[in-house]
Amino acid sequence: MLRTEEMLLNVGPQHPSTHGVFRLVIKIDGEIIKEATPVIGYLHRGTEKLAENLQYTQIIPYTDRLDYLAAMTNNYVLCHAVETMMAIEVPDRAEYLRVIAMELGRVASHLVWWGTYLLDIGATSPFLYAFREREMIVNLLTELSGARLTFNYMRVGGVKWDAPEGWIEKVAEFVPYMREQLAGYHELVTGNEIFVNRVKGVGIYTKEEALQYSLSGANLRCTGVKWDLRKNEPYSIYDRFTFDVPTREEGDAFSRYHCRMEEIEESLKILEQAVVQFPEGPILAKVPKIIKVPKGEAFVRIESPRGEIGCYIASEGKKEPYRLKFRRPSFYNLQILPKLLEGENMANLITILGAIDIVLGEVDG
Amino acid sequence: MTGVPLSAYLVLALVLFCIGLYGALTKRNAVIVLISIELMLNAANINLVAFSKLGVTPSITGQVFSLFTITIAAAEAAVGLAILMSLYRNRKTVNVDEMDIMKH
Amino acid sequence: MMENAWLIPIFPLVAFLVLLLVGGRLRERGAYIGIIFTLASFMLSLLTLMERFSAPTYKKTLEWLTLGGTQLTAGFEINQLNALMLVIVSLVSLLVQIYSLGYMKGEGRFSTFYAYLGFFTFAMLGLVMAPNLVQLYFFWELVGVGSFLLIGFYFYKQEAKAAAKKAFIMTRIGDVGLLIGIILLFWETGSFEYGEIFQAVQSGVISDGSLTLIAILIFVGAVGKSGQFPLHTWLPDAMEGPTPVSALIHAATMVAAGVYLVATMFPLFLASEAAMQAVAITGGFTAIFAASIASVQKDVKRVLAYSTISQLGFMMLALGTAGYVAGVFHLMTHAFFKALLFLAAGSVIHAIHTQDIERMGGLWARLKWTGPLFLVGTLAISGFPLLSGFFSKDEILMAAWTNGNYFLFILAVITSFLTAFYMFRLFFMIFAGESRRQAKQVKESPAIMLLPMLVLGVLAVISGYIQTPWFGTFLGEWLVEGNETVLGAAHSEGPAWVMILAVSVALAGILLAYMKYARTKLPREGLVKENSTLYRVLENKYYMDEIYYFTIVQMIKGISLFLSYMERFIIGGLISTVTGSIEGMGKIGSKLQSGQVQQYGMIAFLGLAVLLVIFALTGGYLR
Amino acid sequence: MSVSGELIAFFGLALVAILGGVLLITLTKVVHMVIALVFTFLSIAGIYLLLSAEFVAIVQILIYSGAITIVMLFGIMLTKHRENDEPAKGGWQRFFLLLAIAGFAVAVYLGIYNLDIPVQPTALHEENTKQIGIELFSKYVIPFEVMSVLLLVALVGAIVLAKKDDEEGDRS
Amino acid sequence: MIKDLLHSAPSLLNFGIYFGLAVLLLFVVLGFVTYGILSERKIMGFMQLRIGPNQIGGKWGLLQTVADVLKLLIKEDTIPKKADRPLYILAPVIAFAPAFMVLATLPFTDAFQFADIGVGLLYYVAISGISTIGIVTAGWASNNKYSLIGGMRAAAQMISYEIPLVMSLVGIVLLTGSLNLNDIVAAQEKVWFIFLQPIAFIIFMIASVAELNRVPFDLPEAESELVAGYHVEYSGFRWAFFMLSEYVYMFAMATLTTVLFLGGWNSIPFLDFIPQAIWFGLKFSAVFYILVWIRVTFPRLRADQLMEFGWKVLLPVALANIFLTAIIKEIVNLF
Amino acid sequence: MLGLAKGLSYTLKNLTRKKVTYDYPNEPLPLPDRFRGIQKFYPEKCIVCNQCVTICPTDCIQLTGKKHPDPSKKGKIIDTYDINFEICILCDLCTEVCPTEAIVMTNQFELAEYSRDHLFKNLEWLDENDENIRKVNKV
Repeated sequence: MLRTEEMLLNVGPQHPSTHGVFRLVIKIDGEIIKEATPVIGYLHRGTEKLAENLQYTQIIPYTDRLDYLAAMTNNYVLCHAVETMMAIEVPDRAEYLRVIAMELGRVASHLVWWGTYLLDIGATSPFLYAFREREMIVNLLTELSGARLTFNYMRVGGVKWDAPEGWIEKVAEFVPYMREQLAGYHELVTGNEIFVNRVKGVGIYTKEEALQYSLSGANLRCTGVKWDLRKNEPYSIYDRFTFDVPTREEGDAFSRYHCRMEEIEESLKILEQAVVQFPEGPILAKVPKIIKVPKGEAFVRIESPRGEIGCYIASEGKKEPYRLKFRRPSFYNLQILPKLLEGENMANLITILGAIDIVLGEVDG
Repeated sequence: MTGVPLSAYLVLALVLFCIGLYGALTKRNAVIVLISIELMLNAANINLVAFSKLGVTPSITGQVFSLFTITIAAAEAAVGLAILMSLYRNRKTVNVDEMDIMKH
Repeated sequence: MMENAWLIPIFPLVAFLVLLLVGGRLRERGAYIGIIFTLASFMLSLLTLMERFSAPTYKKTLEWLTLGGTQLTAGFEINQLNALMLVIVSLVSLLVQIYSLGYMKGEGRFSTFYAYLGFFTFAMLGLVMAPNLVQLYFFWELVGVGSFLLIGFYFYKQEAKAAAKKAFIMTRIGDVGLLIGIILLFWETGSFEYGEIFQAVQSGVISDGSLTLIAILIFVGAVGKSGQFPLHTWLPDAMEGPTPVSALIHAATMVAAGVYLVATMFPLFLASEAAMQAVAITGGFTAIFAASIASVQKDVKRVLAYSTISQLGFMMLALGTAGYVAGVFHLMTHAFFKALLFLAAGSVIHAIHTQDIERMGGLWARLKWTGPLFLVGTLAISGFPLLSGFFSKDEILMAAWTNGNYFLFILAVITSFLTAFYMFRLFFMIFAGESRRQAKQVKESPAIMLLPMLVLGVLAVISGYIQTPWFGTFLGEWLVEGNETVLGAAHSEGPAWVMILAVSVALAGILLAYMKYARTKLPREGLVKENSTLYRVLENKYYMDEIYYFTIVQMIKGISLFLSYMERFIIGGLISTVTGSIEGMGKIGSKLQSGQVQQYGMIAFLGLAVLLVIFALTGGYLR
Repeated sequence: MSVSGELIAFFGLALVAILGGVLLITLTKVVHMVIALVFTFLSIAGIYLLLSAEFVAIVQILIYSGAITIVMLFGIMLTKHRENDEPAKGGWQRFFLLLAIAGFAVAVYLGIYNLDIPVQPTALHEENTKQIGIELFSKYVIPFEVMSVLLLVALVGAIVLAKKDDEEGDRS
Repeated sequence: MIKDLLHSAPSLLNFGIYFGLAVLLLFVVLGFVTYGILSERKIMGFMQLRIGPNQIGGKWGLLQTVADVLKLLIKEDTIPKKADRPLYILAPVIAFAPAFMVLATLPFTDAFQFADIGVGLLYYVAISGISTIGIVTAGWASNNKYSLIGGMRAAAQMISYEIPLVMSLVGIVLLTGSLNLNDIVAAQEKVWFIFLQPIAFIIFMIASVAELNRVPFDLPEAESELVAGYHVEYSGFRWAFFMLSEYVYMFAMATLTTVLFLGGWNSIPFLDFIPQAIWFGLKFSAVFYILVWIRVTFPRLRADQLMEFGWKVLLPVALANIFLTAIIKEIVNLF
Repeated sequence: MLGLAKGLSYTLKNLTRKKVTYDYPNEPLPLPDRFRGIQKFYPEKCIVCNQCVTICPTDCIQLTGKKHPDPSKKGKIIDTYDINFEICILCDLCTEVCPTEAIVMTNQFELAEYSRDHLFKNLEWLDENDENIRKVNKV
């Protein structure tokens, strides 16, 4: 293309494709991006600071709002951290409920990513198809927890509600249905030449770069690193299920796409097994009414749909944590963006940004 | 058939030609100079087409030649603009009065 | 088949083009393309030769340019000489290409090498088939280009680069002579066609003086290409090229082009006694001159190179003494055994990675195939009885004797002796005695390299039998068929002792070499003391390069220096005065130039408007 | 000369054409000038229609408004510069130029003034395109081919000119 | 009827009739645009498992577009302070006027056509090119970086795809021997050109979608990249003008496709008792439906891929089609 | 081209499928029993224990109690009870801690108002809001 003067372009904070209030200042020369500077913080709510003045139970609804597409995982990581420090044994039934909820959340989160990513690329329909299935998951989780997005479902030592009657059966029915729809998605999108042309070979990084930038989740696995905390450091009851960790070698946007789509299938496998193994029993361990975490500190990490989410608690033995810190995967995943964008075509900006799969609530914390 | 006389077309062409000439010789912006030249070519084209119908021996030849002129105009625009772009890159200006490398 | 003979050079050309286009992708497989096309070329040549035995000369031309009354043509001709040459060239080229498969293994620019070989073969075949001088000259130069590329194949080596340049420039000097000769010939006869030229020569249209001049000029071209004294220095240097290239270019083809040229133009030379004399003397001198150098050289390829020069001198000598058949015959046999020697030398080099014969020795046991083959070649070149070299050399000696030029005859005999001596010196240094080097890793070359050598070895033995005093002079009769009056007898009859002399001289040379280098009975430096003046002179090749440097190069430098001062002070001063004044005037004028097109346009238009108004007012078109 | 539809159309179109030209000279913003000239080009196409040259008219629109103007606008937008274009030349220079143009116009006008060529009936409007096509591919086939070569050369030249500097820029 | 009017002397009556017909066409087109948009939304809704508009105008949302238009008309007309005011105002008009001008030559039935000019096909192409100026002007005048990029992209895209569009039609012109749309329709009385020129049809469909700036070629207004492209600053009725011109072009392009490839008003054999207008309507609707269908399904191309596709794929294929057609025509002529 | 054709056939298949959207304003959304909508408050059950105020993560509940009018009864009764729905996140913790289930969740989720002031709900409003209360909490 012809070259023009360098031009400064503000993408966002109000732009349809930044999925939230994310601002990207890019310097473009013609259609080529010379430099990209992400500006974040528009959605900063100070969760970690707020938590220092809240009891542990009160923090749980706040975690819902970090990664609002997979709130169950966030709930879990906090509870898991507290349970680790207090050495609480969580009942089996509660763990199964947690896992089912988290995996449903993972599927829902990937569905939203799939729909919005295709929307970014210009296809309108996938968004609606994805939301059709997500709606079913959301309904399931609403029946379980009472909210569509901000579940506030888990408690230290267990979960808030037991599964309602017939719920487990509904989940069992959902799994084959979702498989069928997934095949339809592949039919609609995966083989589409326009789509493949747009994402293949775009936004490539190597295994080493991915590790250096501390990427996690599908963003890491797309470079061929077989790293999934559910397998590598099994927490909860994940060691009771057989499932795969899908990886790809290319490290481009298309490989990330494939990883996520296959992760949906793996989650469905876990759901299938969890529904069969679902035990009877209590849903809450014996936990004091006012939770006081013993003095000390702990860091736990689990696999969220977007990568490794970690929770660090430093406690002085009071009702409130002395310091609470979340390792938010979207925030770390976003760091590689300026590097990926440099020298790229303008039109690839959205493709690359979308493939990283950020949630601004989590980035800004 | 009482139509518009030939001289009317010729006068129109003359006026447009003069305007184009004035523009080409006084405007500073190279794009405008270029487009003024296009206007002059157009004026000449009017003459060609007018004579093709109202000339001494009417024939289609005038129209054919006006087509040639238009083709040349298109080529001129493309090349002219390309020169302009490369000049602009080197000298950061599109003003013709600053384009005097030939002087040195 | 002869009407399709034009395909013969086309095959290598196609190979060249194909390799040029897709060679990078084919890599080593590119060689097979070259080989297959050359094989096709060879088969066709063979068929053509077969047919030529029974059919008359075939000639086909197309006119491509008419200049005034002259028509330039392009085409091809198949006569006895070039039918034979076609087979020799394509055969040697084919064998060399097969050989190179092994020799060049691991070379990065494999396909490039084969492309160059194809190109060279194309040029050489084209040269041979040319029916007129223009075409001949065209291919002559292409051959030069091909050899330039091949010699300089290892262009990253400083010596190779220099050698390629040297070869190109030296041969160019000769080419200029040839070009002038051709032009003069055209001037005199009005034609480039061989036939017409020979007719004109025989009808005596051309004066003797200019005929001699033309013949000598053409011979200068041959001197350049064939590495005759004094333009021989490029040939030893050209050994920087890959050994197969040496075998192809410097044994069988390119250097033979000069001989071929003289042979083709033989009727022209015959018409001028002086030219014949010049050819013969140059040849004779070169033969002994080069042979003496070869006796002391230590680089195996250089020895062979000087040997080639010497043998070419032999051929020239034969031609110059009216031994047309002898010259061509020796050209053929020499092509085979010299190619064999080069390939065998290459095989040795390949085995022990050095070219210095002082560091070789005792290889006989290790190189089970190369050794005997090398011996065959050595025997052949030395004129050992019943091998091809014996017959052809004998023919030359006969020719010289019959011609009555006894001085040249003696030169030739001495050269024969020297040839036998230095060749066996080489042979014994390499194969006899003790290993002067840790020869553990010495390995016989692969079969792909041995096979071409074997073919050549067989040919070196048997090819002489087509022209022997005993079994008939088939070659000679066939060559001169239809042209007996011009080309002379099919076989020179001479006294029997000539042959005996030749054999005994050769045997003496072998014996001497055996004593000195194999048995070490005689001191090695017996013949010529290692630190004697003569040795040094010989070792430094009679200081030819230095002579050239001090005479020609320095002279040119001097002249250039003088001219450059002339240029700088006299002409330069003149010019700067002129330019200065113009510049001064221009500076005044440039004040008017603003560099702005619009202003120019405005002024021009103002002028037009004024003119138009004046024209209108004075009633131009208004009436 | 009675007032006919053709005459009205002519005057209307001529007015727009000249107006566009005048705007080209008087406006200050470069983009405005180009847009003004679009109208001139369009009305010239109309004039062609009046002269029963419908193919030329369509080509005029296609090339001038559709291609050249867009290319010019591209040129303006790709080269950042002052939006306004104040005249370059000094007052006296422009005065002389105006004088010369006026002289030129008068001189030519005098030539045109009494030009009286009898109008002959023509068949130009019938299958105009076909006529042009026949003429173009029989009588003028060589100029036509030359023209195609010219266009190709212009194309290649334009691309080379517009691209060359990139490499230089990379080197420096 | 209309043809006679066109060739009769200018009189006030004739002018009146002509004007009346023009207004009629305007309303037909506006009616189409109104219900075209509605049907597009409905089809898209159905394909996406939604119902689409269903609030205003009964269950089918028949008055939805009317309401939208009314809302746009009474919306505040904002002009950015830094915009180039005269051009900002002029741009929608330049973009919009040619959209209606092209309708003049399109033959809907053999009686209902306004101007039967000899170069009808070229006329369409030429006039539609003027819209590009409007779009570039709009992009520039808005003084917004997104709209400038959108405008430039639009211009590049529309110029680039105009070439394969025209080239694909040369085959038809070769077969018909005329640029006149009536002649082209008449030539399809027996066989539609979609069967004789399938390659040209595919190229034409692709290029026309690109000319219409619709998915998958909607880069000039790609909302996920350029927010809304060249009309990002426009609102109210000026924005409506752009939308209107876009849909009028869609109407015109669907008509042109019908005329060029689907035999216009020609009926299929044995069904010629059905009126021409209905045949035309049916074919037209089919083309329209395909355009919507494509929009629902495909993602968007990238700018450089778009250019590459146009120049490196469509254009050569179109040229090859011309050669093929010419050769076949010559061969057929031989026998 | 095959991929494109597959996509086209997929959308075409969906053209006639059953639609999945709700006809929302005309028909109420089917919501599960546990749905967390705007709270309902039973003033008579409240014992003014202040637990809900303590547990609320956003401090959106304010209450005051007064002496029981019947002096024979001990404890307090509720006087004012306000929830600020500008900041309430409907986390359900208040109902969880309430020992008497005086505050419960409903299925009512339509909170849109024209003024922020209207989002400030007082005791009366919360008392009247008694549609779609969870079955388990139904009195």
